[in-house]
Amino acid sequence: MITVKYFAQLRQMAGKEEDQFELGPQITLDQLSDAIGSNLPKIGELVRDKKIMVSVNFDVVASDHIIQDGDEVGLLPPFSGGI
Amino acid sequence: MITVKYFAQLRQMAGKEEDQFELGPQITLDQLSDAIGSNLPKIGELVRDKKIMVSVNFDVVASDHIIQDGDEVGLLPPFSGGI
Amino acid sequence: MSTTLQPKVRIQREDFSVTDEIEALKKSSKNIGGLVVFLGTGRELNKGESIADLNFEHYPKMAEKKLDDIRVKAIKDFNIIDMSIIHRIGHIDIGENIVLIIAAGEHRKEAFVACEWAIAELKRTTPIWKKETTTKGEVWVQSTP
Amino acid sequence: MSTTLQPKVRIQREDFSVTDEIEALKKSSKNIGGLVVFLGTGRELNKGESIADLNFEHYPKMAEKKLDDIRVKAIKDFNIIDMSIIHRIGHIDIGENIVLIIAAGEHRKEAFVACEWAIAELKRTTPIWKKETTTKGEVWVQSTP
Repeated sequence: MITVKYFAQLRQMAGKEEDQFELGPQITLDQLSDAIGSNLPKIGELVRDKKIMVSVNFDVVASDHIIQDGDEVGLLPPFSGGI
Repeated sequence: MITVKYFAQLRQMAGKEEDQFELGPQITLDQLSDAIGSNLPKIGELVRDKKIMVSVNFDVVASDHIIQDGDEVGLLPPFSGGI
Repeated sequence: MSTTLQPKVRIQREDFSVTDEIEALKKSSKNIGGLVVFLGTGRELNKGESIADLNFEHYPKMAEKKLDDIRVKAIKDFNIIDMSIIHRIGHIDIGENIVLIIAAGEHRKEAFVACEWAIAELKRTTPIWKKETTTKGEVWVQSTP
Repeated sequence: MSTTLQPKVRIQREDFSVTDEIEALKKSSKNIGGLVVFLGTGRELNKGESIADLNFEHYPKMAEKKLDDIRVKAIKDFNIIDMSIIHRIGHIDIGENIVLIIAAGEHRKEAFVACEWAIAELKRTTPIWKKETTTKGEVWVQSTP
């Protein structure tokens, strides 16, 4: 199972804080974006088009990263901490 | 009358905080160093050799500055404020 | 002064005391000669818009991890003695404290460099998001340099 | 928090509270977004010598005048909103506060530049002298960069 977390405006768009998907032992980010997009097409598109950063297990990853079963994926709008 | 103030190591060398001199309406720094040196030869020499900074009325002055009667002269060892 | 020993990197809802955090950091070494502090506070205006209030949210675990990374790298790369980083989340009023970074060094130069680097790095790497409430409504702020 | 309104440039024997000084400066404007603080403290070692205590003296009137000049020039030249400068004199123990400079700006960059400039300028222009007591006796410290 892969957990996907939504933050800030993505959380508001999704209307929820996270989703969980059963997608096999290893998947690509494109495959994950399709799974997300089946219920949340706009967010799926943002991920597929690399418009937002993606973290896997608390580190930002490149778009060719292979996601393992059990990973936690974060969908991260541009940061605006500090001031 | 001209007031001369001694600070830090100069105050310790002089054994006092200040001196007062009656030296006429206008004098040069060399004339003042002679007056100081008559009682405190080492300090007079430091002033004459431009080894220490001199302030007149709370601003540092160049060595050709003319001192007026009534001025307050500060003899200033290298500063070490802050940390 | 607070007597509880708190971690040097924290994300928390409640306000912090700059004095208490400085005193806690001073305990790291008797050889601290210069501390440089950055304190970010809630401004009333952003690009001409009047802000009623701010709300911050973070990605738990990842945000703390990134702040820890910044602290460790700052101590190593800039030769400072220690660093604290605290960021508040939740509702924040105008004028309130948002973020605190303290760099403690033997001398001031490395502390200035480390502190300025750390706040830039926080903005770049740490998953924290700001929502501003203005007269026009709520806006999730895009990153600013 | 102190309720007395104190001048923003001071030379004093007693300690100061960094938090109180920050809160006092915040009152200058609701548009402060970043404050950069430099706090100098008494180190235990200087060039390998163990220091027992420090003693600072100043040239009254001239030192205050120079600090005022630094504050006015920093606000004007670096486009910051406000600045406080406090320097202690008299006996200071290891670990105690010596000097505090706070630069408050709309944004952080100008506050960093102004604060770092102000402490360098203080060391260069302000008639304050430090005497260190070490195991070898008393030494009037020569300027250091």
